[in-house]
Amino acid sequence: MKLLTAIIKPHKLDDVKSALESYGVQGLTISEASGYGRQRGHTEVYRGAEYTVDLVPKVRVEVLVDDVDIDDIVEVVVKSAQTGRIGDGKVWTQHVEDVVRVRTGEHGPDAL
Amino acid sequence: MKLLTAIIKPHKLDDVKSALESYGVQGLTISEASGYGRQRGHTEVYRGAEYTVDLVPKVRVEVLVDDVDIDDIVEVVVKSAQTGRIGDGKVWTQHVEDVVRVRTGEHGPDAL
Amino acid sequence: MKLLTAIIKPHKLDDVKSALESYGVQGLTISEASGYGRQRGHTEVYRGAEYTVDLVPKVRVEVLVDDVDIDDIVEVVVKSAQTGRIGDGKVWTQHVEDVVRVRTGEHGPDAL
Amino acid sequence: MDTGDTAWILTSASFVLLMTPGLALFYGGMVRAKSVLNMMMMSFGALGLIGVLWVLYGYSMAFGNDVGGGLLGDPAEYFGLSGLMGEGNLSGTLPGMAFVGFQAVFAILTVALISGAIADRAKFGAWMVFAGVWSTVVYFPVAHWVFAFDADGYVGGWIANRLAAIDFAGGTAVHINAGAAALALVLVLGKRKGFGREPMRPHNLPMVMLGAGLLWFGWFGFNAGSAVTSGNTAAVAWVNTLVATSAAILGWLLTERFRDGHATSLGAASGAVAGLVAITPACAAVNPIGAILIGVAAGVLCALAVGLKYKLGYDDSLDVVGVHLVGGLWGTIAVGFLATDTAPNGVSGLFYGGGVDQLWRQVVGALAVLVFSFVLTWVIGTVIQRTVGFRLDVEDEVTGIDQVEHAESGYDWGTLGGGALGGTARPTARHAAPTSTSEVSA
Amino acid sequence: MDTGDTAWILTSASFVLLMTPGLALFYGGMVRAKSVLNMMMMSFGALGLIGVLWVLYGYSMAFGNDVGGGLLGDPAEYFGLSGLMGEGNLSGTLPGMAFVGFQAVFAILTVALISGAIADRAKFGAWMVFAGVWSTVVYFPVAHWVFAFDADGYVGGWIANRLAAIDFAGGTAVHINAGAAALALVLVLGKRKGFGREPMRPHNLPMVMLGAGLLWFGWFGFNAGSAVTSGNTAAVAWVNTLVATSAAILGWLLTERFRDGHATSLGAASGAVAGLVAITPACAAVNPIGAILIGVAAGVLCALAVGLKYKLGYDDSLDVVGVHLVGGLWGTIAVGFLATDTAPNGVSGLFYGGGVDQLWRQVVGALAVLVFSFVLTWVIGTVIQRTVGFRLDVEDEVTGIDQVEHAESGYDWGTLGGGALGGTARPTARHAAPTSTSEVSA
Amino acid sequence: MDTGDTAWILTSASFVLLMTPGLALFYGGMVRAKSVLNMMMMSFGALGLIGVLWVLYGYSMAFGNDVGGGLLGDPAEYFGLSGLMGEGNLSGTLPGMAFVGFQAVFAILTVALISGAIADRAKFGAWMVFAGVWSTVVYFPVAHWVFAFDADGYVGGWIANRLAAIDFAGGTAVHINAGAAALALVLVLGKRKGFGREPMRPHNLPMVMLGAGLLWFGWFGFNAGSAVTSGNTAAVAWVNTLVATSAAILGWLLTERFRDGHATSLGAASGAVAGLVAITPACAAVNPIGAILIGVAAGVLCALAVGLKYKLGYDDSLDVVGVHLVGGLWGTIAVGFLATDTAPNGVSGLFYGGGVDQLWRQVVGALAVLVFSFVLTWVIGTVIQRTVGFRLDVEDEVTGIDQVEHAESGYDWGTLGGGALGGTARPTARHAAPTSTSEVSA
Ligand SMILES: Nc1ncnc2c1ncn2[C@@H]1O[C@H](COP(=O)(O)OP(=O)(O)O)[C@@H](O)[C@H]1O
Ligand SMILES: Nc1ncnc2c1ncn2[C@@H]1O[C@H](COP(=O)(O)OP(=O)(O)O)[C@@H](O)[C@H]1O
Ligand SMILES: Nc1ncnc2c1ncn2[C@@H]1O[C@H](COP(=O)(O)OP(=O)(O)O)[C@@H](O)[C@H]1O
Repeated sequence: MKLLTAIIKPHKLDDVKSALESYGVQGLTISEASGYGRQRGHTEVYRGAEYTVDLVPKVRVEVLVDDVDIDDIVEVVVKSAQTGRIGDGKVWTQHVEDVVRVRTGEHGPDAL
Repeated sequence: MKLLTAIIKPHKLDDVKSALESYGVQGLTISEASGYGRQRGHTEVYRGAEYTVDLVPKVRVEVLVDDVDIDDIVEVVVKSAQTGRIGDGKVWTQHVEDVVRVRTGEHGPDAL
Repeated sequence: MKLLTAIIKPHKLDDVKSALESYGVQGLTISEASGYGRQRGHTEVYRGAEYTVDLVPKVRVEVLVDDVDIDDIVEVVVKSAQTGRIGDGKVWTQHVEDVVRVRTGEHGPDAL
Repeated sequence: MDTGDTAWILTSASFVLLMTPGLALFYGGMVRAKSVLNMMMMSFGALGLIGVLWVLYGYSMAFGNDVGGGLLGDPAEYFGLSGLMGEGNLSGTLPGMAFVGFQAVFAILTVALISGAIADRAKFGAWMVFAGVWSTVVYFPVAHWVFAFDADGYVGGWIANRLAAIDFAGGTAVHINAGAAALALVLVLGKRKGFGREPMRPHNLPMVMLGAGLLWFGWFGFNAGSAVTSGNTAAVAWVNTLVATSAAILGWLLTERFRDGHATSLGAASGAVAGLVAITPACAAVNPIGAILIGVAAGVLCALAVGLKYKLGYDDSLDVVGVHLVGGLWGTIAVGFLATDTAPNGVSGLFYGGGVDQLWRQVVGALAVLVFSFVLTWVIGTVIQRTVGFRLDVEDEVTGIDQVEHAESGYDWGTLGGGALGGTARPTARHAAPTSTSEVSA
Repeated sequence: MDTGDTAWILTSASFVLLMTPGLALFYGGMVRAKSVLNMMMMSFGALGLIGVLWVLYGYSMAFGNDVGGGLLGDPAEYFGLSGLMGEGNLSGTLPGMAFVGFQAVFAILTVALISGAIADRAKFGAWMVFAGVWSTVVYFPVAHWVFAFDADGYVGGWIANRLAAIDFAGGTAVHINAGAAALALVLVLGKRKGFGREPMRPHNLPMVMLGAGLLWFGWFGFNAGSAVTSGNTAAVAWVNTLVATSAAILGWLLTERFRDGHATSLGAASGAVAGLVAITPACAAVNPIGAILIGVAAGVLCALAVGLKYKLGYDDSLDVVGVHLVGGLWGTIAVGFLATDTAPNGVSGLFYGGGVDQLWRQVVGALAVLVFSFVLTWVIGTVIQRTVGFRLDVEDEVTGIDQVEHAESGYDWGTLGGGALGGTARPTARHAAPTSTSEVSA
Repeated sequence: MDTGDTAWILTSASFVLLMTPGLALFYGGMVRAKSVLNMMMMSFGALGLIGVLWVLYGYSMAFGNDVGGGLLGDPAEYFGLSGLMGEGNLSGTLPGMAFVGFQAVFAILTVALISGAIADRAKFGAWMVFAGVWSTVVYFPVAHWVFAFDADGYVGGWIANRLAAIDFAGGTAVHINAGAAALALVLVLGKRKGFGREPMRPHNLPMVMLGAGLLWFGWFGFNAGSAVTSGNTAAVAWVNTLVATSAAILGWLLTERFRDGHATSLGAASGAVAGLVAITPACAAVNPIGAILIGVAAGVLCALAVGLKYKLGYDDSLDVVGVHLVGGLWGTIAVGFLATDTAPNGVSGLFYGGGVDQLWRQVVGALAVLVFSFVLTWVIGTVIQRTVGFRLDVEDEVTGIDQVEHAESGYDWGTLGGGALGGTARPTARHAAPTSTSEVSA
């Protein structure tokens, strides 16, 4: 099995979720993140003192998938998260040795 | 070494922590997450407009463990996080190439 | 490619960011975490009832790097995050099969 | 001069001043976290601008001697209020300046009320221009129509004196006026990106409830203070303001319970405001049972009315139309039915044997203000939009208006949980500390 | 009628109205984030329901002419308050309606006070039923006992007139009453899941402190307003209310400092409330030094008393018993010791040479209200629990009462940090926007 | 005794009491989340301590008969206020205790104002010692100088009577005094770790705006209440307090807009406070146009002044110097220019033909208080720092003063988003529930 991790723009989350759902992915895990990269942050001013906020809000999406699906699913995520502008984020894949569904104790692909 | 990642129900965190402590795990890292899966979210109503909240609060637990312990520890986490109801979450394991303890610079199993 | 994950003390984030930037790392992803380990938490008291807060605020830093740079970068992170006191955190590395830049669809090292 | 009356009006004026920050909280809690500051700033901007305009010429336009047909007070008469400071200068039993102050805060609040309709998407500079023009062209004249009563050697406004519609504390001048303006402005500015599709739930409901609490508190000054004396009329208005609001909370919550299955806190806060709006024109014209009826109906009506925007497709973001226009119309017209001559106003409505005489006056007054405000606001809004631009860039709207227009974030919880939420920040440039100064930690 | 007295009482009534939203914040900040709205809604529900009941028959039950032994006012006498609007209808030097309004907000607050004991676990509908029944069966009669003073051709309550216990502003009628009811209700509803084991720390302490600040502010109306005139008695009550509260903050903080090693902000807020409770019955009976003693002792006593629930195992969630029952008892009984005839009440307690005469009256009054309230509340609570059900399902309690009972979330910071916290939301179904309407972004 | 005057002063005193919690919110929202509670506790600590000291000897030191050269009132004269409760004991047209109460809340607020300068880094116990000593040694005497007016058989303070500087409501006694003390204390305590380098942006700006709203509201009591009667003077002060504040908001926002490109909500809140500070001494001496000028200039001046600390390298954390010292100086001196004899104070300044007579009096009064306060505060602060220690350990400062000094966290949003933020917590030790008690879930 594989783990796909995507760092995307927050307002694309809904699109990514729908695209994955259409593809047939049944579950995913989401968390908040902040990104630092080519996309610049912004400046804030408090009583005349400027603050550079150099982190940009991002969302992390993690999906466990079967080996055979991984390429398709990377494609689906990349497509649905794309705006074409700097800061769209990264998607990466890693090998997973085992997955367990906590509720049932099932292991491997059945646990997805 | 291995990295165990568990997505669990927030109110099971204390149980998982205690179980791991009893087993002898000395450290772990926790973060907030939101899950999307078989477990449905809920509906909210604001001035008559309904909102479907389709993400469910979850907690992510990460534990770095020695290769020999990994199967036992997966077992410990799954057991202690189980309620038997939909949404109990996933546990997965991955290979880790190296671990360093920042304080001392120790590498490998000594760093755990 | 490799994924470096570091769990560090929040107030060292700026130092780590600067050090990575100096080394030439162009992007990274940050998120909030809570740690449990040798570093003890603290005690709070509400109307005379004591609460043990056993999790300590931490920051997670994730960096995708090219295979050749990984050892140097681990070194850079560990150095810049170090205070020498308990709770400095962990750094670990994992193999990554593929990385995609969402904006362009580029794969592999070009996507970093 | 009566010290007791003065004490009550100065107190009431202070209460009403607090309503605008209260409104800022009520509105601010209802928007998303990324636009809370802009929402509050529209109220604070009104506090800044309208306070000054009122002193310069606003009071004079509203309460100066009529310069034509009950339509406008003489703008020059009290310019700068210089002449009103003398000991002997009375307004009834009050020092003249006490009445000036009391009416000032009405003007501020009315402008601020409008802002709820255009959450998340109005350029701040354009809003300030709008606020200044609107108060001058719409509010000050309407206040003259409704609040300026004829006296010896003094001619006031047409609604108060010629038409003799009853609007004790501003159902027409404040709520219908602001509600109609809100509707016009929403049509000019258009909908927010994602309206009706994307999540736009309130980000901080305790803040909404706090705002509602402060509004209710302040409203006692608004309504009971409108007696401009401290006596029976004020006391009756006070009790009616209490009980109509209570009843409206019940009305809104029951409507929700039956329709949606849940009584909500946003419903309780909204119901309270709906009841307060509706009792405003009527609080000295009805008895407590009448107040209960006005309140409970206001709760039900407004709870139903806030859904209209989805059906009709206009983005009245925080329901200024649904609550203030609908509630204001209901309260104003209800006087025609429920007024009783045992109440301080001494007029009987349809249900108390007074026939339709008062009813048609109420309807005419309400419609006149509605149409006047709607048309002029549409013109003002359109001119601003076509010239300096009123609506924010859509990209900026998505990013968040607080960041774009005010260069601030509402909240930073970061240091609690790790410091990274929303980005780290460091002071730079202009005000950076001299680097050579060492830290002292004695 | 005196305009100054009227101004002060209308002001005071407004202050006291604000106490209930203040209480909602004070309580709301102390619970976990997942139940903040329900906590506040118990107060807002009381604001809705009790306001209406007071107008309908509550005032009459409390202040109608006695219908038997000083136990109850005639419920029909002032039904709907219709007859009280006349100019000449006075209550002392006040318009009759001013007194009606002032007393209304006491009734609301007393009911709301109880809710702190049953945080996180009471069905909202059942709470509303309870609020209505309890105010009718318990509060209105007790208010008659304590607050209705005999006058020419008018017979009032037994505690005020026959027993002649001193309760200037409601130590018995409000605080002992609510505190005893809280204890009974806690026994009926049982403990929250995880009580004493799981973390239930306050989710928003600045909100608690804001609530305490608003309560203190409002309490000046509560106590000094209870003079029902604007003069020396009110002024003395004002100063005593200030200084007892100050002293109680110190008392609570010092207790914490010695016992726990830290003076806390929750302690300061709690100490303030404890002091306010304790000085309530005594504020016109003691001198400022007496007020300091009552305050500092209230701070110490209540700081110790809030720990009792862990020892005895009852889940009085926000310490209504520990603060209001204990503080109310202490303040009521302290009058028996510290009253001085140089204070407006003109009675001497034990320490000022008055012997035990006043002391036993205080004790009897306090116990009578305590027992009456405890027993009746237990019966009412049990009947509701056995019929419609009072306690929330335990699963729902774990999920969070806001979500289950009110279908809302208190906060959504999401859009700041990434948008996903707690889930994305989108408007659906009933009120979905017409899909064909295009977005305007002029 | 006049009931109307009494009503207004009791109301005003209540308003001013609310200013201290308002200030706690204003300041609390500006610091980082990890020190919000300590920031608020410095205000609540003052509420506790100074209230008690005022009753014991503070009032007597300020308003007792002069014991030498207009420098100090007799501390023993009214010790404990025992003798002031009698019906006949009047202060002008007020019951004596009403004036005592009104002045008490000034003393509390002044001490609390100082705390903004030393955010995040002062030991709480040391702060409490400082508060007690400072009020005794600095505030009570200065209040005597400025607020105690000579009367038949009574000698007051030198600034009020000998110098005859105009300080209607405390520009010198409160704002210059607190501002100068803040500067001295900042020099004693030194800078926070990371000042000028690390992010220290406000963690909760809606809370700051709420605080500003409550301050403005309360300030009507502060300024218009200082008339100590309910009449024309109060009404003029009220209107001037409104319009100067409005103008100052505009002044600050325009300064920001031109300098930084954005008008901010922190700017609006700060501008309001700057205007309130500046109009405080002048509110009964100028006409509304003068008030507008004072306000707009205060907004501009203070917006510029808050940057000084970065240039000069002192860490006046929340700009007590930039707002209160600068604003207080400006307002006090502006009286010398803008006072007009048509205003209640009846004095003409330089611009109204009065020459420099009033101007030099204003300057001398302002400087006298500034120097006195600065020097004594520096001494008091240094002694505390050298003995018990004033400054927090730097490690603890980084961890967060709330956790270290108060053993609390301001917020716990955890249960919403997953429960882990900042750590799980469970009740332990001393108050742990008896483990054998089973949970009831009826
Ligand atoms: N080397 C990296 N390791 C981990 N995360 C990265 C890395 N580079 C970029 N990111 C993440 O991807 C986001 C987008 O990257 P950025 O450089 O801004 O734009 P783009 O990917 O479009 O070139 C960043 O905000 C960050 O969260
Ligand atoms: N394919 C997946 N990839 C990543 N996380 C998943 C995946 N499927 C489920 N999850 C996580 O596991 C949680 C529980 O899954 P769910 O389908 O609701 O219940 P169950 O695991 O009991 O069948 C989800 O909320 C989500 O956080
Ligand atoms: N086995 C582990 N798995 C995952 N995270 C760990 C593990 N051990 C420690 N950590 C993380 O590292 C942090 C520091 O560990 P700690 O034991 O407190 O100090 P140190 O690393 O200096 O010995 C912890 O707070 C936790 O976030």
